Amino acid sequence: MKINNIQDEIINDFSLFDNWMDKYNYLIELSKDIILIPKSKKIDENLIKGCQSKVWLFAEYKNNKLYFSGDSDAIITKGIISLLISIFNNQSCDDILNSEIYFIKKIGLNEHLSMNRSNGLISMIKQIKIYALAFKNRIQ
Amino acid sequence: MKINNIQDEIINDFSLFDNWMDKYNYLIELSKDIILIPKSKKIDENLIKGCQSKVWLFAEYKNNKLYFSGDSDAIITKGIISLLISIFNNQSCDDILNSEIYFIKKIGLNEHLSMNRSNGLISMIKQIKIYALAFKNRIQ
Amino acid sequence: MNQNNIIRKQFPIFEKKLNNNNLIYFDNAASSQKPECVINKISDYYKYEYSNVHRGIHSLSQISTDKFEQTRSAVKEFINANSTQEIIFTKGTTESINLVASSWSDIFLNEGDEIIISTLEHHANIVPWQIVCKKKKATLKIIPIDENGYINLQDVKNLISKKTKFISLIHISNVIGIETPIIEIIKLAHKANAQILIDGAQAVSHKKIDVQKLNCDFYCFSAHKMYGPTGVGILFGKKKILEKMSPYQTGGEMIKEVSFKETTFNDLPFKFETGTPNITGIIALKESIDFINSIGFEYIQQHEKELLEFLINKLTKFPYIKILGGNNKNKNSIVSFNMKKIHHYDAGSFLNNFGIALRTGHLCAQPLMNRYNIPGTIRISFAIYNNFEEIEFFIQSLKKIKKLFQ
Amino acid sequence: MNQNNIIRKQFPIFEKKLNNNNLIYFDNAASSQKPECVINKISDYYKYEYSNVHRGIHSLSQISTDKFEQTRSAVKEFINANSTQEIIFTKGTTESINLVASSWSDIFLNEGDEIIISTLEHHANIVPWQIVCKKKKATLKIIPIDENGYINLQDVKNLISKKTKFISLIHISNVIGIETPIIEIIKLAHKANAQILIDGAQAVSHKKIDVQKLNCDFYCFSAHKMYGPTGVGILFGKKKILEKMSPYQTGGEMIKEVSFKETTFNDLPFKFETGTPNITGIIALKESIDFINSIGFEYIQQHEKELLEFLINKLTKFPYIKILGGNNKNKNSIVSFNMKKIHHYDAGSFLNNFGIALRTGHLCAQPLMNRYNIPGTIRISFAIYNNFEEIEFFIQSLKKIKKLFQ
Ligand SMILES: Cc1ncc(COP(=O)(O)O)c(C=O)c1O
Ligand SMILES: Cc1ncc(COP(=O)(O)O)c(C=O)c1O
Repeated sequence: MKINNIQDEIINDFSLFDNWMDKYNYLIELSKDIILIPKSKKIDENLIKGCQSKVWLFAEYKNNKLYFSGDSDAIITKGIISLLISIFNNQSCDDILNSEIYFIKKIGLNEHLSMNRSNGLISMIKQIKIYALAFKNRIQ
Repeated sequence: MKINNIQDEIINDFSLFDNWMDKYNYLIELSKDIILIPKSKKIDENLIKGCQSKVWLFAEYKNNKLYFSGDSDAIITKGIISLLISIFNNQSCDDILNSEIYFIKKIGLNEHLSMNRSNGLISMIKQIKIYALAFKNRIQ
Repeated sequence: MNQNNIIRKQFPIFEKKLNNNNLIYFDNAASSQKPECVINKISDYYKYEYSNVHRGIHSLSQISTDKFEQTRSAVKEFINANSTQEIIFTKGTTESINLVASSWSDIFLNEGDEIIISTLEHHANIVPWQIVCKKKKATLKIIPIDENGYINLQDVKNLISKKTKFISLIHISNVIGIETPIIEIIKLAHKANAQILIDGAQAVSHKKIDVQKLNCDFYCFSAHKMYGPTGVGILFGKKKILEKMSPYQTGGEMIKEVSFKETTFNDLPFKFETGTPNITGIIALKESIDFINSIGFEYIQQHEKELLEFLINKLTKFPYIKILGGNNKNKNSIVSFNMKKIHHYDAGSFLNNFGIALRTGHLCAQPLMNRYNIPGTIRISFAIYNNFEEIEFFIQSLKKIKKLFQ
Repeated sequence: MNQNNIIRKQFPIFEKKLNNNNLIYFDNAASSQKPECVINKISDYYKYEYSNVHRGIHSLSQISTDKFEQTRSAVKEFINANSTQEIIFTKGTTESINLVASSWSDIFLNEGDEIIISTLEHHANIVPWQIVCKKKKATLKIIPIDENGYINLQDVKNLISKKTKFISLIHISNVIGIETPIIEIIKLAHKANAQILIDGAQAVSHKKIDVQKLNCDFYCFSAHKMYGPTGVGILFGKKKILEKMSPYQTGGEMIKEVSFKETTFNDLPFKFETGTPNITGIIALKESIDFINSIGFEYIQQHEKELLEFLINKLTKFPYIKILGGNNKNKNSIVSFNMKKIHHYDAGSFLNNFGIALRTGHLCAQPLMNRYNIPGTIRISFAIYNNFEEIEFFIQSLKKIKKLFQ
C-alpha cells in the first residue's frame, strides 16, 4: 500500500474515537503491535537522540524495499513509532524520501502529543529518512 | 553663608521665573558669573569624566576652607557648575562632605536637565566631595 | 475570599482552560506565571514612556534611565546587597554563571587549580566550569550526595585543598527541592581562601535572601522564575572582586573611552553591561519584586510548605510511587517522583491531558539522574498561586493513569 | 487620512506630550517606538499562553515552542536565510558580534593574523575585536574614510593581505547614515579567503536585506531598533561556519548530553542558545516583522527618503550648521550635524524642552568623532512614523535656539 493510503487508513481508524482518552488507549493498543526490534539490534547505535523516552529504530534493505523495526521504553512513544513503522515498512527509498507525514495532525492528537523535541517525533521521521537516503546512496 | 542657605537662595531666585525658557536664560546668565578656572589649571587632569560636555573643576585649600573654580564648553553645564561652585565655595571639608544637594529638583529644572550621566551633574558633585575628602585626609 | 484566592486572581492565565480542564500549573521551577501588575507595567511602559537608556539627554530617556536604575536599587534591597554597584543585569542565571566562569577565571584561575561543584547542579552550573577547567588546565571536583540528596560537610572538607580556588553551588535543587548547606560551605570556602558562587535560581522567589549575611561572593537568579519577565537575570557580586575581573561582553556603554589605540572601561556595574539592555524587562522586574514584597516571605513560605506537606502525605500513600530524595519533607516547593512501570513521559502526557502542566525528563540535571540511576523523572513545582484542590485533582489523575496502564 | 497618519496612529506613544509639546521622536537609531500590535502580543502572550519553551511536554510549552520557532522562520524569511538553523537568537547586536568575535576566533584566528574594521564602526563592532586581537596576538586594521564618510575600495584592497582572516563592517553608519559598499567588500573578503560580518543594526528596518544575495558570512541586528521588543538580537551565520565554531555560553538547552566526564553539544541553532531565552520578546519579534512587511519596504524607503531630503534642504540653508559627512543626500534616515558656537549638549537640551527627542554626543562612535575632530554631534534619525510637520517644527526650534545663544 502507498504511504498516503496507510496514513489515510490510520486517520480513518482514529476518527472512530471522539475523545483523547480513547485515542490514547488505542495508541497503547497499537504499541503492542509494533514490529519489535531484534534484541541484538537494541543497542545504543540504533537509539534516536533527542527524545525524552528512548527510541530504538532499525532498518534493513531487501528487494528494493526498506523494512523497519523498533521499540521504546515509553508506551505512547512506542505507539507512535509503531504507527510510523507501519507506514514506512515495505516502501522504496524514494517513496520514503518524498513522503510527507500528515496523519499526526489529522488524527487530532497533535494538541495532546508534544510535537517538539521532547517526544522526538521529528527525530524519528528524520532518522527514517536518513536510513532511506543511506540505502539509496549505497545502491547507486 | 551655609550650604543650605545658599541653595535656598538659589531656589528663591529661580522661583521668579515660571517657564523653563526664562529659567534657562537665567542659567545662561549665571554661566557668565562663574569663578573661572585659571588657564594653567584648565588641563586634562582637572577634567570630569562622564559628561557629554567638558567640565573642568579645580580646588584649593586655604584657611580651612575650600575654594573652587571651573569651566565648561557647554553653556548650560557651565551655568550648573557655576551654581555648584557658588554653593561649595568657601566651605569646610566637613560641611561639603555632609551636604545634600536638593536645589536642582526644587528649581524645577530636573525634568529638563538630564540628571543622568550625560550631563554629569552627579559626577560634578562627586568630584567636589572627592576634593573635600582628599584635603580633609591631607590635613589630618 | 482567602489570601490564596486573592493572589490567584491576579494571574490572568488561570482564566484559561488547558485541554478542556482548568489549568493546573505545576511547572513553576521552569518558569512562573506573571501577575497582572507586571504585564501592565510592560504595556504601559512601551505605550507611553519607551526610550533607550543612559545615553540620552531627552526627558524620555531620563525617565527610562531613572526607572531602570530604580530596579537596580530594588534588587539591591531585595537581596540586601551592599551597593547598587554589585548588581549586574544579565539575561538569566545561565548568563550570570557564564559571566563569572569567564571573567573571574580569566584573572584568578591558573593551571593546576581546582574548582568544586556538587552532584546536584543544573547544567548551567556544570558546563561553563567544565569548559573553563579544560581551557585553563584546572580540575573540576564533584561533591557527592547521599540517597536523600544531602551533602555531607566532611566530604566537602575532604575535597577542599590548597588548590581550591572556587566553589559553585546550587542553593535549592531544581530536581529534589532540598536546600544545600550553603552557610557552612561558604565559610569553608573562605577559610580556604576560595571564592564561592551560589546559584539561587530556585531559591529567590521562595525565601528571603540576604547576601551580606550569607557572605557569598556571587549570587545569581532569573527574573522569569520570580513572577517577572523573560530575558532578565541578575548577578550579584562583591564589589572588590567584580572590580578585579575582566570585562565580559564589550561594546557601547561599558566603555569609558574608545580609540583605535586604546580602550578604557567604565565603572561598576556598567563595566559588565554592554549594548542596549532588556530595558522593558528590567523596568518590569521591579514590579515583580514589589509584588513578592507585598505578599511577604512569611506567607509565601508558610503556604508553599503546607502545599508540599499535603502533596507528600498523599504521594507516600501510593506504593508504586518513589519520591526522589526520599519521603522527608525538607523540600522547598519542588517534588520529583517516578511511578513503577510507568514511564515519566507517558505519565506527563496523560497529566497534560487532564490540564496539569508539569515537567518530565532529566530536568537539565543529567549527572543527578545518573546518580539516581534513572533516565528521568516527573517534577511538581509550586508557586504562591497553587492550592490544595489542585493537588487533590492531581492525585485523582494519577490514580486514573495507574488504572489505564494496568 | 494619509498612509503616514494611519501608521502613526498605531503608536500609542504619540498620544503623549513631552514637556508640554507634542512628542517629536527623532531618536530612532537609538531605539524605535513600538506599535500597538507588538505591545498587545506581549501582554496577550503573558496573560493567556505563557510558559517556558523546548523542554516541556505540556500543551502550554508546546504552544510557546511553536510560536518561538515561528519567529525563527519569520526572521529567516525576512532576511532570506537559507535555513532556520542559521538564525541564532541573542540579546542584541552587541551580543551577536561578541559571540562571533569569541566563538569564531577561538577556532579560526591565530597569532599574526589580521582583522579589518572601518573608521565608521559603532563601539560594539570595535571593542570585541580589539580584545580578541590582543588575546590572540592578531592585528586590527582600520579602513579609512574620506571627509564625506566614503570608503575607497582601493584602500580596502591595500589593507587586505594573506594574513586577513576576517572583516567586520557596519552596513549603515549610525552617525552619518551612509551605506558602506558591502557588496564589493564581501567579494573582496571572499577573494582573500577571509570571512565577513555585517553589522546591520541601522539597516534592517530601513531596507530589504537578502543575506543569500549579499553572500555575507554573518549579519546581525537588534529587534528593539525595528519596532520590536528590547532584549532580543539576531545573529545570522552561514551554517557551515557556525557548525565549526566553538560554543559560546554554555548550560541547559545547548547540550546533547552532560556527564561529569564529558559533555556533547546540540545541533544548530540550539548550540548557540543556552538558558531560558527571552521567550516573550522573541515571540513578539514576529509581530514587528509582520508589521514591517505589512507596510512594505517600498513605502518605507520612499517615505524616509522624502523626509531626509526635506530635512537636508532645510538644514543646508543655515550657514551656521555643518552636516557631518557633507550635504549630499546619500544618507539613510540618519543625519548628524553641529551648530557653530553652540555646543551639541546645549542644543539637545533646548530641543528636548521643545518636545523634540534626539541624541547628542559621541553616539558610541568615538573613533569617528576623532576622525572628524569633534567631541560630539546632534543626530536626527527617522522612522516610518515621522512626518514633514515634525521637521518643520524642528527647524523653527533650531532658529529659536540660535537666537537665544546670540
Ligand atoms: C551600527 C550599530 N551597531 C551596533 C549597535 C548596538 O546595538 P545594541 O545596543 O542593540 O546591541 C548599534 C546601536 O546602538 C548600532 O547603531
Ligand atoms: C538551579 C538552576 N540553575 C540555573 C537555571 C537556569 O536558569 P535560566 O534558564 O533562567 O538561565 C535554572 C533554571 O532552569 C535552575 O533551576
